[in-house]
Amino acid sequence: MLSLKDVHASYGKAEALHGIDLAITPGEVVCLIGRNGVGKSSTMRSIVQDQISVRGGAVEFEGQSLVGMRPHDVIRLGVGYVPEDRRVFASLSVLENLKVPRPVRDVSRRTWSLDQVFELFPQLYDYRHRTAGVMSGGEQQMLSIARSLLTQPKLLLLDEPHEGLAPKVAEEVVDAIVALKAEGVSMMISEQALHTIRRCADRVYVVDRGVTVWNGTVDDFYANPEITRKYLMVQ
Amino acid sequence: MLFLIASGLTLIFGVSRIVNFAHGSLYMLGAFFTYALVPLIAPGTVGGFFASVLLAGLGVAAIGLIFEVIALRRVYGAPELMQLIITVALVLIIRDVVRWIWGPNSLSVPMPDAFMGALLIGDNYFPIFPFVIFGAGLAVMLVMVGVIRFTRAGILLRAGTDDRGMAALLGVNEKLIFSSVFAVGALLAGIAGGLAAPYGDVNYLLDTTVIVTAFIVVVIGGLGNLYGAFAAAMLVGITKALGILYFPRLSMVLIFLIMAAVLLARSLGRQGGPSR
Amino acid sequence: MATKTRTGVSALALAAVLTSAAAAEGNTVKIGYVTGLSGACSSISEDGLNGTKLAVEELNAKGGILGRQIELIVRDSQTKPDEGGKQARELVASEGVDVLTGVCSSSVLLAVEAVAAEAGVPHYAIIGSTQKANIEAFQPNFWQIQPNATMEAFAAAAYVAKKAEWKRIQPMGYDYEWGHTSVEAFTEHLKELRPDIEITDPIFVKLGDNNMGPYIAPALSTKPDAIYAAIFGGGLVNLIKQGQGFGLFERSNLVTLTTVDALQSMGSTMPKTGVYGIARAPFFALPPSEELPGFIESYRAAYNEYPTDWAVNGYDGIMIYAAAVEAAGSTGMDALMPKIYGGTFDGLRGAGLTVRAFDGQMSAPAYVGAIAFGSEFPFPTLTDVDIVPGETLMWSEDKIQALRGAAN
Amino acid sequence: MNVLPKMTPLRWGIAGALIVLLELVNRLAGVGMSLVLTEMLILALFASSLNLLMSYGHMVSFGHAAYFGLGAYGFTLAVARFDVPVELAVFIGPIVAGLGGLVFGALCVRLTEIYFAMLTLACAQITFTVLFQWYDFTGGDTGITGFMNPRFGLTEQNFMTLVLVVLVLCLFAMAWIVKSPLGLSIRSVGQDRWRAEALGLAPRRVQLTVFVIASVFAGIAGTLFAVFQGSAFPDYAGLGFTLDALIMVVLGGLNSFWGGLVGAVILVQLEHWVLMVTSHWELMLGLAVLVLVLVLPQGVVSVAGRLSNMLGLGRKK
Amino acid sequence: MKEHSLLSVRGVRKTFGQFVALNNVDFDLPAGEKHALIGPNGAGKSTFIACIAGQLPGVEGTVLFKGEEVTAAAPVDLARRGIGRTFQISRAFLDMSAMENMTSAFVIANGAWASLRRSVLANAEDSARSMLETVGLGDHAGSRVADLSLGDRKRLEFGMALANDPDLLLLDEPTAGMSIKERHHLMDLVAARIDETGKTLLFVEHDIDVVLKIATRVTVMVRGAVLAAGTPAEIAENEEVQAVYLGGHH
Repeated sequence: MLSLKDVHASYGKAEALHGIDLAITPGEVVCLIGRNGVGKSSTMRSIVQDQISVRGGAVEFEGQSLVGMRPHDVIRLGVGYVPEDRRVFASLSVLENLKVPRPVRDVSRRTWSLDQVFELFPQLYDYRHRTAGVMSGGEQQMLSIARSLLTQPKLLLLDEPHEGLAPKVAEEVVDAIVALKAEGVSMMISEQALHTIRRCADRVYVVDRGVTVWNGTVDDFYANPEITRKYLMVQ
Repeated sequence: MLFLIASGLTLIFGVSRIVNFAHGSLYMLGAFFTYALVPLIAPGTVGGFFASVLLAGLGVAAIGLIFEVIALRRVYGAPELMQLIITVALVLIIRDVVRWIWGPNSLSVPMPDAFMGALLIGDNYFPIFPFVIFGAGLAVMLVMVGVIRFTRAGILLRAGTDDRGMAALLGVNEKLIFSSVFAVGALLAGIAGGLAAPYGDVNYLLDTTVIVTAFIVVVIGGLGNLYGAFAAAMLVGITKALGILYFPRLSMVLIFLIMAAVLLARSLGRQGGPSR
Repeated sequence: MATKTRTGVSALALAAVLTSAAAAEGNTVKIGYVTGLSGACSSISEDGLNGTKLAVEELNAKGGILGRQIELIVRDSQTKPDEGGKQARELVASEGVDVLTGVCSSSVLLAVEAVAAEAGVPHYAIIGSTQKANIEAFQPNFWQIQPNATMEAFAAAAYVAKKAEWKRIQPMGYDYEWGHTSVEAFTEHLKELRPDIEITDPIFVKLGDNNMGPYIAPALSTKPDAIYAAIFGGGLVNLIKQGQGFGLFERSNLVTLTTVDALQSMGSTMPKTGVYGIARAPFFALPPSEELPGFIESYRAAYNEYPTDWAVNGYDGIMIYAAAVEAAGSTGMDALMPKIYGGTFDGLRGAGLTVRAFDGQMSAPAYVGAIAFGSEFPFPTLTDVDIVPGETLMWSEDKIQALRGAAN
Repeated sequence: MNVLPKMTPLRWGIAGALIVLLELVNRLAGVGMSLVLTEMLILALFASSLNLLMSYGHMVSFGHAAYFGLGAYGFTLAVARFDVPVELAVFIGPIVAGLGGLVFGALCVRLTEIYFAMLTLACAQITFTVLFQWYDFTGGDTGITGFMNPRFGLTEQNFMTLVLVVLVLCLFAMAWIVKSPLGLSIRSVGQDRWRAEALGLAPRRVQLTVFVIASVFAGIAGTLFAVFQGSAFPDYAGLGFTLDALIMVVLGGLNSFWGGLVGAVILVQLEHWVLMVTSHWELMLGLAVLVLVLVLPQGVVSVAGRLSNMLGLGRKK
Repeated sequence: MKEHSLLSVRGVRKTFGQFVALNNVDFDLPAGEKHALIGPNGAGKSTFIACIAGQLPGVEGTVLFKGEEVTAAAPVDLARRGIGRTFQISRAFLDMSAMENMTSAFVIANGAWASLRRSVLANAEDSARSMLETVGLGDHAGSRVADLSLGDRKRLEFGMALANDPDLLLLDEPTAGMSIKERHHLMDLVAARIDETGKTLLFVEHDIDVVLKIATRVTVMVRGAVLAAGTPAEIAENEEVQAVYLGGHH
């Protein structure tokens, strides 16, 4: 479905990715893990062509190269993206935020309607007339995910979905992710927190300093604690 | 009236960060188009007048759109100064072409007969036409606010003002937003020019007068802030009227001083370092 | 100009050097015409130029001046003084023009006059009429064939003074030099003529302000019997149009400058009563003469419109210049100026006009009357026109000298 | 790019040859051309002063004409109203412009980017309005004329030579400033004010300094212009002059020492020749600007740079 | 110990709207330390640095430097008092050469920013040249910064921060975006300079290897507060710290 081969990417002159390899098959949930600053967000951005430029390697989605595309065209191909800082439209209401993505047209995909999204995130329905900017971080995160679902993605990229959230709220976000997985949504999630991975991931990629250094199933990951020690712990 | 012009300018700035020097020229084009259309569409009637103004506005919007696609679109990545110079070039082009077509004379657009007179309240005369302009301006503004508040186009526009990049990451074509915003800005300028045309004279130098005032309003209201523009338009209008009464020689200086003061006052609240 | 010809490489000048001193003045009489074809002055400038062209054609058809053909060299000042000064300087330096004229706006006029005076080239005004050109900036290369701001204001004051029923007057003017001069002169003269009339504080209108409402309302609040407005062009159109909304013409009267172009552009939107106009040279009210009908006819044939005041003055300007040159037998300033200041001239605007040597002002008449709609023309005209002789409108030499002393 | 190009002997030669060429044209092509050249050189100085502000200080002003106008009026008023001898008054013009720059600059540097530009616009409009309306002192819209012999009474050619000398001296002074420690500070703040701040440099003070310097040079240009015209008008401080200078800098090439100069040469010559062909000068100028900006967004100087690189005359990086 | 602190922070609090970025942070930094700040994204490390560096308005609490209150001081003032810093994103002057960058730092450090004299420039250039050598950029003196690699830029900035011989050096993620080799190269250089001059270093760093290698002391921040502080070894053993890094929540 999505594959990255030896991707090198940079912001201006500063290279942030030095060789990322990964692949996702339909229906799969993949976690990218690694300490902060190792290139997880940059990997996501190099897929949606946001702010970063891919200088080498291949980024393909359903056989089509994404390199050099305009972001909105990538999104329209079916890649949903929830950026790490959420970026809700602060002056718009919740409902208005949800109306920014284009209305459903393509009937060939699994589509989401507004009602379905509200079913998934009931609080959003309760707050639908609130201004997004004054909502809590968790609510904003829900909104940001809901908004991306309405771009009717075949694959959803979630960048650190519960960064900076209170534990209880973060748990709710994870619940939502699990629910999405149950709906059969393919996802790529960047993570720092191990316990999320256990709840929803199928496979794991470990990123360190701009390079994918390990990949395997969740079970393999937990079977190899030295990976955790080497790439994630403070040691 | 001032608000209509300023709102178009502020919209364009809000979304595309372009300081559009040609906005006054678009206003002027609206006035000239109206001049050309009024005799053709049911002359003298109220309906004919408004129809002419609307058509003129649409014509200006079309020209704005063409300009955006041909020229401005190519320089969105370039320094702001490039965009600015390009709009200055447009000012020169429009002014010369208008003079070419309509000549240098002051032209006069007839008012619809129904709006000619005045209301007599007690001893005071209140001319009808300014109320008509105000009413029509208000109507256009209400429609605008309606569109901006309640339609998807309006939502996209506001989303674009908030965070252009994110809108693109939700599958919205940025260029389409830019083009439509520029067209809408031009439409507003054109309608404003058309509505005001019968009240004063129409000549090819309207552009400069209008643009400076529009800048003042937009700056006082806060660049990119629609409601601010409305409040500022009122403030400037009232200041001008009062200034004429009490400090006839200083009214313009007064307005620029307000502008300077607003800018400086705002800067006090906006200090700080780099974001990271 | 002979002393200043430095055209260098042009064949013309070469020929001149090779032949005689008499021919050094060139084969043509060159008229340098600097006018605001673009910018605020453009409509007036075009009319003035049309009149001038007509006169040049007529003279050339008759053999020119002193047997030399006239060459009209037109430059656009863009109604900017620096640009006007530059164009004038180039005309003098590269073209070696014999005379400069055509300027519309006051500031450009002064800039051009500065150049002309320095270069020793005669210069006359046909449109721009600032007091300064007669007073502090006056140089003996200059004359002005149209009534200046003071004279028009005096004419207006004289007219107002005759309206015995008017007791209170509100003056109004453009907020720049000309407007202020006009309002002051009007007030001063009216006070002399009718000490009983109350003249309220003047109101000044910002140049280029389209919205007259904020000025009209306070002007009417003093309940004047008439408003004197030193306002022209687009501003006047605005004043009259917007004034109707305030009931200006039911509640009061308006005395203002109404040149033919203003009457034309107002057309049917001009109120039927209550407007009194001062004109500089309205073709329909000019004294009957041999040339007048022919002029109007050929003007209409050439430009498909009636000649405006500016056109008449453009035409008269050239004719007066031609007459003076013929009398002097030379285009040189030393020979010409005594004939200008000493001669009497006949023009479309009347016979026996003279130019005063100490301020270069021609005793041009002013025309004042009430606006009326007739069937003869497709636009309103003036009726019962008083032709006020220029002599009665001009400040005395003493007064001019006193003003000069004060200015310096 | 931003660095002042190093003056190799070859470049000195080219510069010298250009100056000689200008002087030759001045002497041989007739008085009309001398006048065009004089105007061109004065505007080149004015545009260069704006360029100093924009290319090195990275401050975009919408009101630079204010200081041109203040220079012209400072000189003119000193002569006409206070009977200051002309020789002394020529220094008063730039000083007045510098003081104006100090007062307005102190306000403007509190803001950045577009807000800075808008405030400079407001300041310039205030200047213009005051010049336009204060009849008793400034002569209002009809300005001040006839107070002296234009060009100090010099012939057109000699005056052009004088302006050329002043321009060259001013360019030397500007180059000196750019290369000095002060120039380094100016460029530092222009590039990144926070970085400069962290190094211990107060950005506003530097910005104010460059603002005043640019004002003084604009004032010198304004003074020369007043001498050239023998008059001063409020237009000198108007939006038109500002926009002309902006167009010149952008056309010539932002971020280049020669941008303003080249832009002035192009604009003035373009106007001179276009007006001989058509009266639609504004249309032609608008189209020319449009095309140039779209085709050469780096300005004309960049082409010259590329050409000279191709020809092996290139600067060393 | 507190009496000897070069930098002493008490109850610093900073909010952005409703978001509390720093919540009553107390912090002491004795002279001579090489102190690392670590923590997950959004922990407030950069905000903390910015607060000390005087770049944020509306900071509550007090910051003492050399015993003097500098809470509301402007960055310029801090620089003159002896705080040097680099930024997370490279903020060298891109359109100027490395030499010019370094020279400007010395011109400013010498208080000669407004000088017009060539001799002042020449002096600064001499100092700049030797500093460029020190940070290993001697060969790149004439290169535009925009053409330098990230690692070279960071070394340049480090050198620039040293120009006025600061007592405290603040480095905000000095190695972000660099390759492993470059990181160690840079931080070895930094550590060597600090040891040589006896000055004090406070730095934010993600690369744990680097932190463990360089730092003499480490503070861990989480959600705007200090979670733990200690020697690198202590921190590596601290279970709470591990939990933060691995589980995110506790």
